[in-house]
Amino acid sequence: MRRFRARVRVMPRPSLLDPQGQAVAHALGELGFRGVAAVRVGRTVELTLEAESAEAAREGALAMCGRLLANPVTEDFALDAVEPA
Amino acid sequence: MRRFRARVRVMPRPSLLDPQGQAVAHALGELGFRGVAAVRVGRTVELTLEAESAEAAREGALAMCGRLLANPVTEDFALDAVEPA
Amino acid sequence: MSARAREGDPPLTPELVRRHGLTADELERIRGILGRDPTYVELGIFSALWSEHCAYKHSRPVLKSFPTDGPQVLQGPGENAGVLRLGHGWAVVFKMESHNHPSAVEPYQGAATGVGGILRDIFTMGARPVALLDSLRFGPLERERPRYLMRGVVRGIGDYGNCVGVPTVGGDVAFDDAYEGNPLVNAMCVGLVREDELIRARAAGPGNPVMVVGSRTGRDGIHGASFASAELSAQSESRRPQVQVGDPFTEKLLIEASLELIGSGHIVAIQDMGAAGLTSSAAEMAARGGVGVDLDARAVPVRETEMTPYEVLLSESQERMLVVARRGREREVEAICRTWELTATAIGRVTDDGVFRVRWGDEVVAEIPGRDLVERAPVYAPAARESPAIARLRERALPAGAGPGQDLGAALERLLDLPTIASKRWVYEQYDTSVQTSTVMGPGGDAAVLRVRGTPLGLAVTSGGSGRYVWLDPYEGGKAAVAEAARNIAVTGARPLGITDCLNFGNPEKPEVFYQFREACRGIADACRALGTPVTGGNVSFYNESPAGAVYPTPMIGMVGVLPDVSRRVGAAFRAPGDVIVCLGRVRGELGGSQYLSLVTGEVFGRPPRVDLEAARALVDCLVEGAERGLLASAHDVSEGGLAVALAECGMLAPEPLGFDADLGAVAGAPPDALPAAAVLFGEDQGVAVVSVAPAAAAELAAVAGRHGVPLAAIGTVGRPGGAARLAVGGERVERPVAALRRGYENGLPRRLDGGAGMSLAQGA
Amino acid sequence: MKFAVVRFPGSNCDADAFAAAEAAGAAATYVWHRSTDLEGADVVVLPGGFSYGDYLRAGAIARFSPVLRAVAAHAAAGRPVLGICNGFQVLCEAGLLPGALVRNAGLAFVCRQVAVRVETDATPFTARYRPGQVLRMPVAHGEGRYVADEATLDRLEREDRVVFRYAGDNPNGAMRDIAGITNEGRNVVGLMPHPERAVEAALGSDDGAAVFAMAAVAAGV
Ligand SMILES: Nc1ncnc2c1ncn2[C@@H]1O[C@H](COP(=O)(O)OP(=O)(O)O)[C@@H](O)[C@H]1O
Ligand SMILES: [Mg+2]
Repeated sequence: MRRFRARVRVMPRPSLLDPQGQAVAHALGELGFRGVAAVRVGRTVELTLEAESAEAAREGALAMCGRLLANPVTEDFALDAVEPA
Repeated sequence: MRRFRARVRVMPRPSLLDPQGQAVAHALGELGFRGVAAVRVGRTVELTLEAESAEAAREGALAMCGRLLANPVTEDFALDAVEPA
Repeated sequence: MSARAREGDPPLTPELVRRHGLTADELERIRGILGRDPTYVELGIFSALWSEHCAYKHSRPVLKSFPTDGPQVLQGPGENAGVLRLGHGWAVVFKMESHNHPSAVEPYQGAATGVGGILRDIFTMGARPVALLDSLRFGPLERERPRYLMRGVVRGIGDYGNCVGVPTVGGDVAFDDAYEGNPLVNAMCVGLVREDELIRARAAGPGNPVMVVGSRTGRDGIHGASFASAELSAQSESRRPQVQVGDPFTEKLLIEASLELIGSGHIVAIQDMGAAGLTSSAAEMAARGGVGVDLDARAVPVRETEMTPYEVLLSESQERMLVVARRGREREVEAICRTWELTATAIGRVTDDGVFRVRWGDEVVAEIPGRDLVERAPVYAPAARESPAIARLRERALPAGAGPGQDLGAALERLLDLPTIASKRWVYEQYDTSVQTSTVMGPGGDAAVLRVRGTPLGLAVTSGGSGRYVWLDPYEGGKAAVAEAARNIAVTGARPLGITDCLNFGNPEKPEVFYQFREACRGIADACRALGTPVTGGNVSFYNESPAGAVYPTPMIGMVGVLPDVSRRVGAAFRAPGDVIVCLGRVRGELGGSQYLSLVTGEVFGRPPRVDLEAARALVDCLVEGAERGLLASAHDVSEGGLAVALAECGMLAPEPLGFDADLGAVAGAPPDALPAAAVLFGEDQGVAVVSVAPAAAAELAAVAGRHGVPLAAIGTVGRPGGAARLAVGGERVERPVAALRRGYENGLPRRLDGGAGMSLAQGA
Repeated sequence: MKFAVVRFPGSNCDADAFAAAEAAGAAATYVWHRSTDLEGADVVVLPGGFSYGDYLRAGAIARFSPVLRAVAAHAAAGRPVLGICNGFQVLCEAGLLPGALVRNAGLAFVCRQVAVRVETDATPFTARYRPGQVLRMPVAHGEGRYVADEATLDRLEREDRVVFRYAGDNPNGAMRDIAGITNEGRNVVGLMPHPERAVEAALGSDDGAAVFAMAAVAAGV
């Protein structure tokens, strides 16, 4: 068994209003940042996994997204990285 | 001016308690996932920026992290990607 | 066996001693107790327990002057919380505490963990927490930092209280330059317990196991107690302890598990691990019980790797409890904890040698006579001297006629928009105020009222205090804080029972600060005596200073009261058109230190309102009897903003705002001695309430007031929904649609706080 | 008539729901989330609170509790299930009701009395109300904005499955002002407002009491 770190990104569906993203965009404007066209805020879940291989860790992480980490009604997910930890 | 998409990852400092990560780790265990050693939950902020260059976009995003996107007392941030949008 | 230094421990140098917040004299005292040099671990232990926060080095003698007795007192100061008898077999358990410094550094977590800590003080007594209150002070909202702090603090309090399911039903918020560098975050918790189910945190029974319950221990907040006992400065940035993160979910489980443990009979004592963590909880529990403890710090479940005994002993990780179980009942304790999905771990035993002994596996790392550790902490009697500059400000004359040709209507509008006076709806709508279904009167008026299920009783609760008055005149200000709390309780119809306090001051080693502290406490003590409300406990928070100076001396008073019949409670809002508006108490038009005065002059000066304690007591009695007889349709006391603001609030607070017509000539006095109009409208007299009564009840109320010797004047009538608020005094007239007043009052906070910069994503935006 | 009030770690309106059921003349029992036995209850209530701290997403973790299998079976048998606030969130996460509840549009927790219109009386929990009747009840939530795709929303409306709607003040930005919905079988109802906090005039409203007074309609079987 080896240790891996898997990084999952869960974002609100683009079709869904993201009031938090809007609030951040607005606040950035007030702070004087120019050129902020849009902001979306989602979640990052960093998993430390024991697995036989990177492939197994990746599969595990994807299964966790499907079951728990993302809500299929409102969110999309992506597995950004699987690295030895 | 061109458009870029910058992705910022903000995570709770490793030494701080992360009750959210703990709860997720516990839940994954109960769901029968084996080998989950640790979970940490943070944020992803996806910025769509107008900038002269990727370098300028990157600098802008980093400045935003320092001012607003991350809490310097409790969080670390990383800029994961800056791509043409 | 004697404690020995561990490999890698830093040597005992003067620098190390200083970094622990201990003086050379204190080190000598420690050597005297131990008969040798302390080990590094022992130095850490003394540092924590002898910090101002734990040992009350500078405040103990002063606090001794508080009245603490009364027939209603079941538990005075000295336990985790005070306890007063309510009747019908029930008792109320309550306490207030500060989390100012952690909140200045990290407002969200600082405030959240403050709530967590005060909750634990209540349920360790066997009481179920039924209400939270929060008293907050920030710099002006025109600036970004105070806005950021306020958003974070309110969200932190809300998220914690909402999650554990305890309604936050009251509090107060005020703003002033003096708090810009050092905000105040004081939280109060109120619980209910059957009198015969009270438990006290006293270790007993040599051989009984000591167990830790709840979260694992990390490196959070090491040295938090000594951090709380130093001024905030640029250096405190670097010395600042690791931020403590609250976990309200675990706290909720701890509440349930602790109450079940207490009810089970398997434990003899339980104490929360607050400031200075395992060290202070174990040492205090042992000292109270007159026993020793023998602990193995290595048995404590940890969250981080390679923690040292020093760190384990001083960690302030949240959501942990220390339990003394009955011998042989470890399994039962573990089982109860397990049903609540918590762990319980035995880490040592109670002993009969009176020694506070800590092991790390086979090594003994600390061995201190327990009683000396807690009771031989140094006590100081600092010098006290009034600041001449403040004395001059107090004596400075007010502008003649109370200010040059003001537009009084515009002044009323501006007062209602001041964040200190404006509606606090922005705050309390972020708090769950109705969970537990006992909130009979929530926030928005004066005190909140809860019902006590299964009895006819009502429980009234309030917290607050004016730092300005105390700054200008500490003795009068101290009296005023208690008198205002008592009025807030009494206008609901409840009888004040007792107080807890949170005394927020600057550095007591400065004579000007210690003077404020001593005099304010004298005022509090006198007022409590006169009002029959003993002090049952509280908290001292010194060193509330920033590079810009000390905060206003701000003793916050948390008071509880009881209504024999909750259905007789009285609200602040006018009820019915045609009701007679009555002013109770003598109006003196006191503008010194008032909001109006600083509005028109930009300064804080003058003599703050004086409190006639006998009159204050009479007013309380009169209000209580008026409510008992069912005479009062509404009652609201005068505080910031004076009579005009109080009347406007009575109109605006009705579900559908009600206009009114009031002529204050009757309370202004007759010419040539008549008070100036501005003084009558906006003076912050400490002893006045505005009530409304059905016309048929007016005569009986007058008789009641007469019997209590309370001056009474009928000043007007309640108008129609959406009508005009009309005020007349002398030749002056103010008239505004009550709906317009309400818009301004409701907008004061949102227009400054909603949207824009100063948000924090870390606090979920 | 017997109610089972499910308690998850972090539930905090369990006692309030229990009291409301008893006040309506029913018997009530608590069921711990690890249990799979509903003890013969006629009605199941998933109460409000913060199950598992609402960490990750409200209701996301609780929906995997063992008791949910029994609740799903109860629902599949056409028997009444009521999810209040966090309970509604759990039912959506579990797929027993469509859609999801996300962060309030105002980004802050909100607690206040709101007006809620009863849209249909064809559920066991609204049988005692008239459609169009407006009730006063408190809301108290941070993640109460009901969302679903347009097709789902249209279908809910078409099938008369929107049970409650905010009347005027929409406190969380819910799509189409939706405050509560029911499933196809009309026996599972979820709502964000708290009827159990509005069962006595002393608490500011007793408009919610009839939700628990389901006598005859009851078991629905
Ligand atoms: N921080 C707070 N948390 C909860 N309720 C608050 C807070 N601040 C003010 N309130 C409520 O708003 C109302 C008005 O507060 P305040 O003006 O301080 O009243 P008073 O002058 O009677 O003490 C009270 O009901 C109070 O409990
Ligand atoms: Mg008041």
